[in-house]
Amino acid sequence: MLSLIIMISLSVLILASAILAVQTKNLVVAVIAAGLVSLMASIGYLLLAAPDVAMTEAAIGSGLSTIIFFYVLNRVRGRDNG
Amino acid sequence: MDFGQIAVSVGFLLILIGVWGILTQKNIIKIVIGFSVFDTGLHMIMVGIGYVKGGTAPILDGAIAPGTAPINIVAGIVDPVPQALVLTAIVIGLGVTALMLAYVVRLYEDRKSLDISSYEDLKW
Amino acid sequence: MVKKLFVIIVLIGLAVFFYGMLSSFSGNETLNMSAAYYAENGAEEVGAANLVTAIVVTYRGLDTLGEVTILFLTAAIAAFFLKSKDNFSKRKVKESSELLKTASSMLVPLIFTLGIYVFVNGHLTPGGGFQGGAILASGLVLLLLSEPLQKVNSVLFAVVESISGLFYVGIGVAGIFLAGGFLDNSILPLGEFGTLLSAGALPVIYILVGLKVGSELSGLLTKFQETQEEN
Amino acid sequence: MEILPIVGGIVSLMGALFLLLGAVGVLRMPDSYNRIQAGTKATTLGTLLFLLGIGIYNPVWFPKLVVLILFILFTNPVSSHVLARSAHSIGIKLTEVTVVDKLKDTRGEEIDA
Repeated sequence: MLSLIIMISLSVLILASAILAVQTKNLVVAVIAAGLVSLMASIGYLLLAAPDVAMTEAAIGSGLSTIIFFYVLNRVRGRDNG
Repeated sequence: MDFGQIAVSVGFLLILIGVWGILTQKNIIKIVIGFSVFDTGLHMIMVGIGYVKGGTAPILDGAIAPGTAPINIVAGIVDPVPQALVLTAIVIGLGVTALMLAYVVRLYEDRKSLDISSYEDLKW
Repeated sequence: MVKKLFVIIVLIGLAVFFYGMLSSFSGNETLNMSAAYYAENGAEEVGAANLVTAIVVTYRGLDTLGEVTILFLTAAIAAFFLKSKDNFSKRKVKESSELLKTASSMLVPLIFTLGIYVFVNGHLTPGGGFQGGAILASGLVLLLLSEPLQKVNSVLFAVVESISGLFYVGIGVAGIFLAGGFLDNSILPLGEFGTLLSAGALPVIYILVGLKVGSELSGLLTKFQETQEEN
Repeated sequence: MEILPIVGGIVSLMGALFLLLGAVGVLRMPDSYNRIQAGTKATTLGTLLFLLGIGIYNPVWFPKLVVLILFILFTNPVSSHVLARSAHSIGIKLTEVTVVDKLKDTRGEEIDA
């Protein structure tokens, strides 16, 4: 029962940060929210009994891809943040 | 409601959010972010489909020698095949995201703009 | 506005489609046939405690080969697109603090050790080549962030990547002649179940995959970092 | 009734309490530097106690948990140091009740010299 509550609140958090990632005007906030979606999805994989997938998602989805997004943002920074 | 159903429905909603972002956003980087949200949704659906009620991770203990008590193993673990597929899909997802971002850098070098509506060479 | 209407129609169509799929899905009680086969015979045939590893490396090994090929291709195309034009002037990079430099010189070897541990033990514990490679690449990210002016030797990544790819295919072909088929892991003795030196050639293949993925991701990150410097 | 699980549970609960206090601190502190401080000190101690509690609960895992604790002890302060330093260098304002800003002073001396 406790794990069901954790899973449901995790789902709500995932959906909220996904909407934030897609809709916010600030690109930095959007990239961080996309990383947050991946991070919480990796906790979800752990609850779904998939530790291998959780490790991969935590290292790649929320680590490396966020870094790549930030390199690109730094490259194109300062023009239009719309 | 079990975990599998929750994960599958969250995955479908994430795909809808991602498509919404891809179709409505003007900034190219926001479109790439939409793709990455879409990716995460697909992975959640695949892992959720493989979940079995009350199953543990598909890792056998050293105590269970091969050949003994196979019925026990089958009853106790979740489906390992979708997990193996998602493992490769995540890595490919990073490669594809990096490729899209390389295109973004290249387009920005050309036109100095991130707005998708300023690239209308093929518009008719 | 026609476009907004179109977006709404597409989203509603997708939602109806997904609802239909979701309402017919009602959780699994038991494994399906192929998964049950892998669960019953995986430990015996492959000798790996982690069934996901057994599937990734042996049963679906060809898919993994295609996957690392795709990763190589995307890294190569990204490097091609990021090749900068000739007018570059060095961006001013602020020197990072003493604390960060010391800590990163202490932490990077630890992170590399963790990555190597993860992909050497891939057949026993959660983890494996992909995770270990990603951890190696994130150690490189720490190095790049703490000393942004340092030039990373990208030839090394290319050499490691090519050699490990060559040996990966070589072990796969050796499986055709010495054992049951391409990428069959029983070219080496299976050994005792649950120990480090078991599961035949599976740890060797996963170490090669780990090195290949790690060097590919590192090359990709280095390319993005270099473009950023030449702004 | 064994004593080890109870002790481990109590230590873990104390760790969870520190994590909660850290979260409250992040909500209540006035500016980002104070938030970083609250979010680092309390959560470092909380995580350490939590892992220690798990190690007492199940002594088989203790060596791995020691490695984890060392890793957190290395990484957590360094990451918060870098965060605070870069926040200072992009010019995020301090709260108005601040009395001393040593980083700004040293930077000013560097410019003068």
